[in-house]
Amino acid sequence: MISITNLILVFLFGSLISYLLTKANKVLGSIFNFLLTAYALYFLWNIEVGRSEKLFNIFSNVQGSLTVTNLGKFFSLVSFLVLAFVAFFVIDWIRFKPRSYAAFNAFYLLMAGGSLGVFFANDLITLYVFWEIAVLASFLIIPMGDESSKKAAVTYAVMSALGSYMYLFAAFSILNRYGVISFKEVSINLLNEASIGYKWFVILFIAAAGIVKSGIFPLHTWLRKAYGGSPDAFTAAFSGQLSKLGSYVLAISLAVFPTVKMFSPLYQGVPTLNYILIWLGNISIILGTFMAIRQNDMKQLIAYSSVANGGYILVGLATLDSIGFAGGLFHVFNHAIISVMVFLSFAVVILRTGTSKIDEMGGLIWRMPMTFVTYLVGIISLAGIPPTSGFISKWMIFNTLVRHGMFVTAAIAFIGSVGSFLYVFRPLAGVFLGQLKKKHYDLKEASIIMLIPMLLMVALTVLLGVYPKPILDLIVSVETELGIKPLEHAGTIIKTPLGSWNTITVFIMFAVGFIIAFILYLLFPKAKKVELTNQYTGGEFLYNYDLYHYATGFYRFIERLYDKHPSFEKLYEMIGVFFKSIGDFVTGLIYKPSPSGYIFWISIVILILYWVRW
Amino acid sequence: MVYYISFILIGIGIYGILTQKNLFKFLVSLTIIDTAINIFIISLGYIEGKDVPIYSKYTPVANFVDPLPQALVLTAIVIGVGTLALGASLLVRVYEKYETLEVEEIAVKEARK
Amino acid sequence: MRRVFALLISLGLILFFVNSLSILPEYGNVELSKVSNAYINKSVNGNNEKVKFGESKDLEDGAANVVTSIVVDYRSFDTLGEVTVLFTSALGVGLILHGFKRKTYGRLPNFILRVSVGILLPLILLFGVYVFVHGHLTPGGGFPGGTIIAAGILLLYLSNEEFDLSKTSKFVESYAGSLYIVVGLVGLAIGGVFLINFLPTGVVGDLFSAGIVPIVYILIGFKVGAELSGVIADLYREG
Amino acid sequence: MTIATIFVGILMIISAIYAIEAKKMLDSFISLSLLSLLSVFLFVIMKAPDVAITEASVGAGLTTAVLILALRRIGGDEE
Amino acid sequence: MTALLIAIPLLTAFLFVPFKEKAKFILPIIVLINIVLLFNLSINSVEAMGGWKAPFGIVLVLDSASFYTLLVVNIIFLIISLIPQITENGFSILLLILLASTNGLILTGDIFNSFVFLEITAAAAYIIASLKKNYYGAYKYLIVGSIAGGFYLLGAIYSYVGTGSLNFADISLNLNSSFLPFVSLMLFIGLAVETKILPLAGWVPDVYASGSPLTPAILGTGVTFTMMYLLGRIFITIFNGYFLDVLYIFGLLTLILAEIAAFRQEKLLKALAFSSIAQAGLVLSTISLNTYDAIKAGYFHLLNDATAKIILFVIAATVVGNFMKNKTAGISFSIASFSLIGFPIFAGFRSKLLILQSSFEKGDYLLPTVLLFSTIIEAAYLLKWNVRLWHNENEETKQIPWNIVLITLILALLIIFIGIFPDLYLKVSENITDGLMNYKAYVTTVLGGM
Repeated sequence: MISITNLILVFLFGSLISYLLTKANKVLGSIFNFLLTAYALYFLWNIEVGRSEKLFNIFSNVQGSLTVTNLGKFFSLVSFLVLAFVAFFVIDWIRFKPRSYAAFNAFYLLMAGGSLGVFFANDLITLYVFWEIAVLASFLIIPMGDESSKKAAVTYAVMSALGSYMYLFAAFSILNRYGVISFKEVSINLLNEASIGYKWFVILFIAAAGIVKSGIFPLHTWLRKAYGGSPDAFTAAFSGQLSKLGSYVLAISLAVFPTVKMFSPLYQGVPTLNYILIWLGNISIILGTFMAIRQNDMKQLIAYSSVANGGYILVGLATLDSIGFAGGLFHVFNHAIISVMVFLSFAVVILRTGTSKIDEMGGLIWRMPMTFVTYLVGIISLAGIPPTSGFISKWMIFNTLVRHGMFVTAAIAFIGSVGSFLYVFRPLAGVFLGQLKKKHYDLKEASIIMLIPMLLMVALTVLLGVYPKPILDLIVSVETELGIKPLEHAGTIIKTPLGSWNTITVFIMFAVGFIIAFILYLLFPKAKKVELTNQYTGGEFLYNYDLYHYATGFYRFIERLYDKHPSFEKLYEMIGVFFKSIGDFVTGLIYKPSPSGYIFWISIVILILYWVRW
Repeated sequence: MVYYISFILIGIGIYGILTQKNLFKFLVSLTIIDTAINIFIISLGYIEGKDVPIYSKYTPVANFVDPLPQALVLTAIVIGVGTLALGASLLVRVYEKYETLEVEEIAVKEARK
Repeated sequence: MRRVFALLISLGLILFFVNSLSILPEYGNVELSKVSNAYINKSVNGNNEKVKFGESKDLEDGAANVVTSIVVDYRSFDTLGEVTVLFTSALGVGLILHGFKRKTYGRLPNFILRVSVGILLPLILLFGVYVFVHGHLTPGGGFPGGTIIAAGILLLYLSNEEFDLSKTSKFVESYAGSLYIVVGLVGLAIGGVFLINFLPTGVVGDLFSAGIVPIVYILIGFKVGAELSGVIADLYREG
Repeated sequence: MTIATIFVGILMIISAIYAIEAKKMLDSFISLSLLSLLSVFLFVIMKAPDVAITEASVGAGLTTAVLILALRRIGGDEE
Repeated sequence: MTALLIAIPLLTAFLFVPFKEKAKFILPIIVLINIVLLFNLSINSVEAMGGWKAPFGIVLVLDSASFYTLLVVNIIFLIISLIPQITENGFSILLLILLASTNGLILTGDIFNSFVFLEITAAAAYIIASLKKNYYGAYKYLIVGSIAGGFYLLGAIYSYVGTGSLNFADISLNLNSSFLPFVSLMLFIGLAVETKILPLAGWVPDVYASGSPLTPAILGTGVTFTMMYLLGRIFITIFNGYFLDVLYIFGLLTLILAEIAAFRQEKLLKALAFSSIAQAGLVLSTISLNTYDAIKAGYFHLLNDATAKIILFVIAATVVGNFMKNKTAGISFSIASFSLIGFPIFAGFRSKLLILQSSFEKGDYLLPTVLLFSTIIEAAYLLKWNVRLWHNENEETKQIPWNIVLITLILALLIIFIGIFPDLYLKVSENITDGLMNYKAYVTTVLGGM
């Protein structure tokens, strides 16, 4: 067993090897990537908790170190599950990538190494260092996607910098105030801190990094463009793994720093600060859901859904209740594998059709049934329908909200859940169902290598939906470590004050229902298949099929809801324009066409300094 | 007294740079400021009733004004003329490039480029 | 409007300087600073006797002109820098104007000018040389001397369109400057200090006194003359 | 002496203003040269003959020469 | 012996006037000789020019601050001299003069002498600024530089009147306190133009963005470093912390305004020029906190900034088209810009950490806020340019010379090395700080226990 430090170093230097290997042979390099991430997954599964390693001197008197915690282990397992599966998918996918494939693989490993460090960092600044490595690596990958990704990458980096610098500011202020930065000592100091304002500042600023990364409400706008534009296979890792870094930091700021003990409760044991964060999560749920509904680009659609799911995670974590926190953590896992399923199936579709616009496709179920199955199970889990694992986590979150009497919040979460049916159905109907277009007649199903990770994920989500014990065990260990009352469960039965829940029963019920439906499907006469061109209106033949494609304006009936909706994207654009105009102003102030201007400034500076100062 | 002269001359030079639009005028103003500073420095070394700081038949023993500012001014004058020559040659080139010496016209041509 | 603002700003600056009068000594009542005192009495390195014209000898610095002794001996390093500024700007004028084409007038210079230059030029040059050779005794020195020589050469340029001295002036400039540093380096070799006055200083007031001061001033004179005439040549040069 | 100084000073200020405000460049340069010469006078008053000589040759002579040569190179005074 | 540092390049410059074109071959040799010579000098030595002792004559002071600054500046010159392609014919000789004058500026212990060297530096800078037919920019620089020089001269004279001497150590010991406001204000104006403090740094974008790689590569690194050293020498050692509050405010203003302006620029070189201004402001406000750690952090950042800026400017001015055809150069460029933004494992990260820590230690929360905010803006435009240069479809590309690629790559690797093992640069900045902060030792060294 090598040390974690060495593993991280292997990733960092492995990125160089990966670059050279991929340069020589695309497949070889990707296999290397997969082997490395798979080994890391194996390593993490076996890693013992409590192990600690010295890393480097940040300052002469401050030592950075790594420690394995249950929380970190849970998150890193989820991450590397995603990373390994995506890396396997990439083995075949990369063959179709015309340029900068070598750099893609190299940065992929760099990102993996960075996130490994994030999950095991024992102090604020070490975490920041690895965090920025991961951000940098992901920033470098994003612009390898389509045209819009160039701008998206910069937006992403700027937003991310905003969050991480707030984090850094808080970290330094802690270092300066207490002289320590390791999580344990900081939380002890924070417990004894007298100033409420300072505690607010610290928690909010540290959470800011997580809020940005997981796309929570005021800082979510980068997500649509970045997910929509980045390379297709990478989006899966981006949504499935990288945004979980954000959830990790949120978990740290809320649970590792014991917010419940630090602040007096406002309502039902939840402090005001957590309540605010819960509301941010709520807004994200609503916003993500409703904005997802009207997207025509399928990747951007699921990007908005990521915003909503980030909201669920935050709501779950912020309750700091035994079941709610467990639900949040479980949702981290669920959303990770859902992202992999959904985005990988999209990656296949885009690879084959060359577009990501929903209304340019249709009927792909006839050509790529396995991809369809992956997507279908993915969205079932996303919408939180049993027997998939997605149901369990959402149920746990709802349960907590109801139990705490947060009915508004619960209502919003329900609305979000219902809304998710609406949006996930759009790609389902527009891309996979309906009539196949002529230009797509000779499409092929994804290759075996691509299908393996997708189908394994499908199996995993159903399996864990029925038998969630392994994840629940991990979650219990995390909760024990953080001092939250651990979740009570017995393999397939989850106990809550509102009653218990047996996953096997539910599975059987659904299985029966499914069988009945299947029998009915067999019994009743089948629908007649028509070609897309086989339709006409008013006696005229259609020449522009796309216009009459039913995926065009799929939700036109609710489009009116969105008229003049306020958008933060517009706000941020306005801020950008504002900065540009300030830039113009400042440039005009400094840069003069004539030497007179410069002499003017010299005189003014003298006069101001002299008359103001003396 | 001489202080005021040099201060006013500095003021005039600054005023010239601030208001004039011809590139030559900047050099002229610069020279005025240089001269004014030189006068000011010399005046800081002047002592009433003392003599030129040179040992000679007329002043065999020391009864001199402060010689150091004079030495400094010697240096400053030469530096000033060096800068002026550089400025003049740059100005010739500017004229060749833009065919005008008016700052506004140059700015217009710069912007158009 | 612009003018009014400019006027206000200039007035403010003048006011700033006028305010500084409160800390400055009154005009004409300046005290000799300790440094100047030491320079005048030539007692930087310890010499308590009063300096007398034509009598004191073998002082630490032998120049009768105190300003010269400061410029070329006490603060000789400044002068080296000053020469370098001039050198740089001469070089710069050459570099900037390199390859510049000018429209020629094609007029012959004035007859009177041509004739009078022939008579005046030797006188001007002689005067220039006199000024820098006697720099340590009388007002003047390398800079004005060099400038006077340059003025003579300007006349030469004006009177003769074919005249070109740029090659020669480059060499003079180069070697006079180098020699200045070499003098300093010789000092370093002999006395262990850069630019030390290693020659005997003689009697105050003699032509052959003051050690390296006259030598340096002559070098400066040649250098300045060459540089300035180089500048003039560069600015004047046809085509 | 004071009166002479004031007189010279006023002349200098006038010539400085004229140097800045003159329409023709040549006038400006000549006025500048005059300013330099007047300052030479001040230097002499203030017992600084070295500076006076240098200013006379460098400031008054060379500066003007350089400026006029530059003016000549750009094709004379335009107006 | 110290004087040789100035005399040798100057002598070479004089000797090579008649054959300017050959000067570029001698330049690296001279710089190397200088560096070797530097290592043979003893630290904390004072050399009186012409044998005239401290308050009377001009002295060259070699303490730990000036030693390490000299080392840095000379190495910068060495780097520049190893890429002669960016120097146009005849300009090598100017680099020799610039080398002599920056060495003099660093070594000198006399305020008027520093004015003279300032003017030499400025004169050489005006000429270098006129490269690529940027005559108007150079002309504007000349006007503003001369006025600033005039104010510096006035400051020197005022301190002479207030002290009776021109020696730095003597001034710091004997300057009448009523003179302080005037002297510091005038010297500040003189130096602010050269150190690129904002309202007075309008010449920078014109000059740096002329398209010539040499101009920003040498003015933005070597000369800026020298000026920053001089600023520290004057305001920290000599005025002993007086006036630093003003510098602090100006530094912050410069930082934030210049970053905003850089964000707006349409041309890469202009953006980099503004970024250079902003970094100067950051360094200025950091060192004006006037604690040991802060000054150390400030000079450490200045070193990192210089390293990164050489790469950025040289590559930005030589590479046409996109980086895909010049991958190595592109990688160096990206590394340098990441270092400027302050991503971990790059050197800039270290300096930002140090700056943050030192300013928090001082109890100053404003500088970190402004720093982090401006870093966001900086990240925005630098990353935008990186993406644009890597991923555009521009076909018009030309190969750049191998030595530029090699040197920038070595510097880029150095950035990473410093990011991981910062001791090398830290030692330099610590020594500079030691020299600057130790005001008593400076005075006794120079005046010999007077």
